[in-house]
Amino acid sequence: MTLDTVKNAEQTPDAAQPWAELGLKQDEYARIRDILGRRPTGAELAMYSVMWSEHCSYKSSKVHLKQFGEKAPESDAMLVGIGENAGVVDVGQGYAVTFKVESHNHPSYIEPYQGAATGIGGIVRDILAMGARPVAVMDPLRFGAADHPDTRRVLPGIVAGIGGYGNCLGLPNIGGEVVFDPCYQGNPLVNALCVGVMKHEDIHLAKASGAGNKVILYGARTGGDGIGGVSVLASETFDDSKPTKRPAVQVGDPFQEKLLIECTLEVFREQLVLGIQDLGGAGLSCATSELASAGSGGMRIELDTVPLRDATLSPEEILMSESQERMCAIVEPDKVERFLAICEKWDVIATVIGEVTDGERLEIFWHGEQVVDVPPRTVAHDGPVYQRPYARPSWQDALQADAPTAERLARPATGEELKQTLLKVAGSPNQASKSWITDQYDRFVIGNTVLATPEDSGMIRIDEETNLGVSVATDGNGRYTKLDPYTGAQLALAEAYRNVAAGGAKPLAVSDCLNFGSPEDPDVMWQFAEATRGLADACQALGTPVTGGNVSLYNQTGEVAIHPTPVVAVLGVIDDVNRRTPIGFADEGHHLYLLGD
Amino acid sequence: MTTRVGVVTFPGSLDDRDAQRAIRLAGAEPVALWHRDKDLHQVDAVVLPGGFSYGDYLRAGAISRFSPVMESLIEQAKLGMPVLGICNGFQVLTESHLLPGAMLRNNHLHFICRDQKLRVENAATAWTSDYQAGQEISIPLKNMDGRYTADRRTIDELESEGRVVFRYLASEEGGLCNPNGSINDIAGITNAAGNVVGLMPHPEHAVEPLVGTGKTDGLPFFTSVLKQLVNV
Amino acid sequence: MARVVVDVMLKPEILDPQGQAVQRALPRLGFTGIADVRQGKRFELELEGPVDDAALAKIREAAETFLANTVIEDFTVRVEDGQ
Amino acid sequence: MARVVVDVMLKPEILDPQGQAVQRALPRLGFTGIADVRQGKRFELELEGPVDDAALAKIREAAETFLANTVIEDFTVRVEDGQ
Ligand SMILES: Nc1ncnc2c1ncn2[C@@H]1O[C@H](COP(=O)(O)OP(=O)(O)O)[C@@H](O)[C@H]1O
Repeated sequence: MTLDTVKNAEQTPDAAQPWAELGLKQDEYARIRDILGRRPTGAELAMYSVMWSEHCSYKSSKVHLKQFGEKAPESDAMLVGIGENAGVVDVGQGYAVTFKVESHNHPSYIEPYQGAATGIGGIVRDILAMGARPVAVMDPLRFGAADHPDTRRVLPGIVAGIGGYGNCLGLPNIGGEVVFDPCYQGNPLVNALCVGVMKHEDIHLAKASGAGNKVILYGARTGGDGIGGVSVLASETFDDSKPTKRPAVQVGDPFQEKLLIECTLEVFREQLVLGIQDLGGAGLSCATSELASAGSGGMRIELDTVPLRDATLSPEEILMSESQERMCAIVEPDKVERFLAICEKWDVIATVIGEVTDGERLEIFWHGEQVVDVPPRTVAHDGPVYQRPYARPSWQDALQADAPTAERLARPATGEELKQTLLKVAGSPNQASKSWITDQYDRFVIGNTVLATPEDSGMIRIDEETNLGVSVATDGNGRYTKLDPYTGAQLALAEAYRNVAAGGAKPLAVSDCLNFGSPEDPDVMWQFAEATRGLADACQALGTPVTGGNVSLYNQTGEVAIHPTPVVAVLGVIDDVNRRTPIGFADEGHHLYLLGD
Repeated sequence: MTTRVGVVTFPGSLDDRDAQRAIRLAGAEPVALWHRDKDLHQVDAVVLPGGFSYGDYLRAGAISRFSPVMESLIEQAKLGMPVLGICNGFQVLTESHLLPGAMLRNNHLHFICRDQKLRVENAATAWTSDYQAGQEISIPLKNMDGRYTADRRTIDELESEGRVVFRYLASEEGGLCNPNGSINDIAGITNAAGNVVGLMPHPEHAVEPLVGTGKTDGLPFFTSVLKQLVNV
Repeated sequence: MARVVVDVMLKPEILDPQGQAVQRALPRLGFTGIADVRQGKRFELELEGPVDDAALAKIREAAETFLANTVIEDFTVRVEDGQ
Repeated sequence: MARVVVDVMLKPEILDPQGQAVQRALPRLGFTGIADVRQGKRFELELEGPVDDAALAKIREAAETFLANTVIEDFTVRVEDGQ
C-alpha cells in the first residue's frame, strides 16, 4: 500500500475513502473536506474519525452538558473546571483534590477482565495527568440478573479485572456499588472512579506551548490494541451479527502503569513538565491534537519515531491505537535529558517524537513525508454538535401511573408476613453482602484509608500531620430514573451527598457518569435531557458544582436500552479525620435518632 | 545514634512508604533503599515491603530476587542482619532461598483482603520479641499468592525447631481459619538464626488506630527489632 | 491413561506483559540472545477413555469455549507422545 | 529465528487449584471423561542465533534458576518442531 501523503491527497481528490466504516456520517466527512480544503489523508481521516466519535466529542450530549457550567453554583473551591482531564477542587491547607468517574461498559462486556482492568487504568491516568498522585479508586457496577448464566461469565471477570489492576497499582478501593437488574443483561455497566491529591502549585494542564519545546511519548510501546475501538466500540450499538467490527481488545499492564505513575510524579516533582496528557480512548490522535490546540503554537510529530510493539503498523493505525499505559509530555529542550534519565530510572521507555512549532498547525510526518496537516482545534474541539430530537416517551405516563396498589403489593399485616418480607429483602442479591466482591480489593494499601467498605462513603487521610481528609460516595438508581429522569438524577445526587455527610465530611463537588441508551432514540434522548437538567438544578440547589464526568451512550441490546443510569459521585472534605462517623453501634447505651421525615 | 531500618523499593513495590511510616512510628529512622543500588547505606535492618514487584509476573518475587540490592542483602542476612519480608517481601525471601519453601496461588484462586487473626507462635525472633508466645493478634491480609508450601521434611523441620512464627486463626465472627490453603495454617516463618522473618499479612498496615482496621497489633514488629538492635 | 495437552497462548497482536517482563529480566541474569518471550498456559488433561477422534473433538470444543478465551488467545490441542 | 519451548508444571505432589477448578467445571459444561487436569505455564523463547547445544544448555540453566522454581515446579525444554 502506498503512503497517503498530504501531497497525494491533493492530487487525488476523488479517491474513495472509508469514512462510513470509520463511523463518520456523510455530512461529517464533507465538513472535514471543507475544513481542509481538500480530501483528508488516511491518517487525517483516522484522527477526525476517532476524535469526532460520540465517545470523544460528546456530540449528542454537549448541548445538555452545558448546563453544568451555566448553572454551576458559586464555589470558591473550584480550581479547574469542566473541560480538562478532570476537575480540581481546593480542599484547604494548600491541597487540591481531583476526582472523576468514567465508564468502560462495552469493552467489559466483550472481555470482562481486560475491559474492567483497562477501565481502572484509564481513569487513573486521567487523574495523574492533572499533576496529582492517585490515592484511591471506586467502582460503581451494574449487572444483569444475578442468576443469569451470562452474569456468571461477566461478573467474576469484571471484579477480578478491577482488583487485578487496582491492587497491583497499589490504590485502595474505598467503595462502589453493585446492582443487579435484568435491564443490564446484555450491557453491564462498569464505571470507575479515581481520586488524586496534589498541592495547588502542582496542577498540570494538557497544553503545549513554546516553540522548540519537545513532545515526549513515554510508557508502553504502541501496538494494534483496540484500533477503531473508539469509533466503533463506543459509538455503535454492540451487535453480534457484525463480528468483523469487533476490534482487538486492549490488554492492560498494571505493572507498567505503576511505573508510569511513579515516574510521572518524579518528573512533576522536578518541574520538568510544561504540559501533559494521558493517552486514552483516541490514543495519539487525542493527545497530540488536544495538547496542540490548548497551546499557543503548532506541533510537528515524527510518527516513525514512536516505539512500536508491532513493526507493521501503518501511520493510521499508530494514530488510532488505544495501547494502554502511555503518556505524552511537553518538555523544554534543556530538561529533556533529565526527563529521559528519570524514565530510565523507572524502566519506562521514553522517546522525543516531535516538538512545538511557532506555526498554527498540527503536522505529522512519516519517514519524512507529511501525512497530516490540520488545524488542531478542528480535530480536538470543533467536532459536530447535534441537537438530537427528544420527546417524552409515549409510555412514560403509563409507567408512572402503574403504581403498586394495595392488592398487588399488600403491606405485611402480621408478624409472620413481616418476617417473610424481611427475609425476602435480606436475601435479594441487591441487598446481600457485597463482601465476595469487596474482599477481592485491597482497601488498606497506602495506609491512609479511614473509611471503606462497608461504610456509607470512602474516606482517606491526605495529610498525616493535620489529619485533613477527603471522602467520596457514588450512587445512582436506574429504576427511579426511568420512572422520572429529572427527579431520579437528583435522588442519586442527594444520596451520594448524604453518604458523604453521614461519614462526617462536608460535600464540596460532584462528578458523574451518565449511562444511557442510544441518543438516536428520542425517548432515550429525553431521559438524558431530563436527567442532566435535574442534576444541574440539584447541584445548583446544594451548592456543589459538577467538576467533570463522562457520558456513555448506546448502552443497549438491540432496540432495548438500559434503564437511564446516571451515577453521581460526591466529594467531601473533613478537617480532621478523627471526627469521622462510622456506621454501626459504637457502644452500649448510645441512643438512636431518626432525622428527616 | 538512631537505628536505621532500610526499606527496599523494587519496581512495583506498593507498601514501601507504609513500612517507612511504621518504622518511624516505632521510633527508628526509615531509609529508602533502591533495588538497583547494591549499597545498603549502613542500615541496621531491612524490610522487604509488600506489593507486586515486577507485577508478580512469572512468579511473585521471582524477578526482584535477582536485583543488585538483593546480593548485598543476602550476604548481610547470612551474617545476622534482621530482615523482615512482608507479603511480596516474604515471596522474595523464599525465591532467594533465605527462607525455605515457596508461595503458591491461594487455593480459592482469588485475591483476598481481610482483617486476619494470627497466633504468635515464636516470640524469640528479631521481629517478634515484643509479643508473647501464644499471643493472638489481628492484622490485614491482602494477597493473591499466599499459600505457603514446602516438602514434608522442611515442614517437619520448621515445626520441630519452632520456626513457624505465625499461624492463621479463625476470627470471632467465624469464617475460614485458613485464608489460602497454607500448609499447617502457616502465615509466617523464620530462618534457623531467627533474624530473617517472612509473613503474608501486613503488620505495617496495623500501626495507627485511625486508619486501616483501626488496630495497632502490628507495631510490635518494629519495636521488637529496635530493641534487639539497641541491645546489641 | 491417555494425556492430551492444550497449549493456550495470547494472540500475537495482544500485549503479553508477563512475557515482556521475563524477556527484560533475562539479559540482567546473563542470558542473552533471546529475541522474544511469550508466556502462555499449558493444560494437561488425563482422559479416562481412549484418545479417539470423538474425544479430541470434545477437547477441542472445551478448549475453544472454556480453556482459551478466543477473544485474546489461540490454542492448540495435541496428544502427548510417549505416554 | 528458532523457537525453544519451556514447559513448567507444578510437581505432582503439589496441589494445583487452577487445574482442579478446570476439572470441576468441565463436567458442568458437558465435557465428561476427563480424569485429571493440571495447569502449568508455557514459555516460547525466540532465539536470535541457532539452537545449538550451547544455547540449549543456557536455556536449561535459565529454566532451572529462573523460569521455574524447582522447589515446587518441574520443567522441560524442547525445540519446537517445524519452525
Ligand atoms: N463494587 C464495589 N466496590 C467496592 N465497594 C463496594 C462495591 N459495591 C459495594 N461496595 C461497598 O460495600 C458497602 C455496602 O454496599 P451497599 O450494600 O450497596 O450499601 P448501601 O446500600 O449502603 O450503599 C459500601 O461501603 C459500598 O461502598
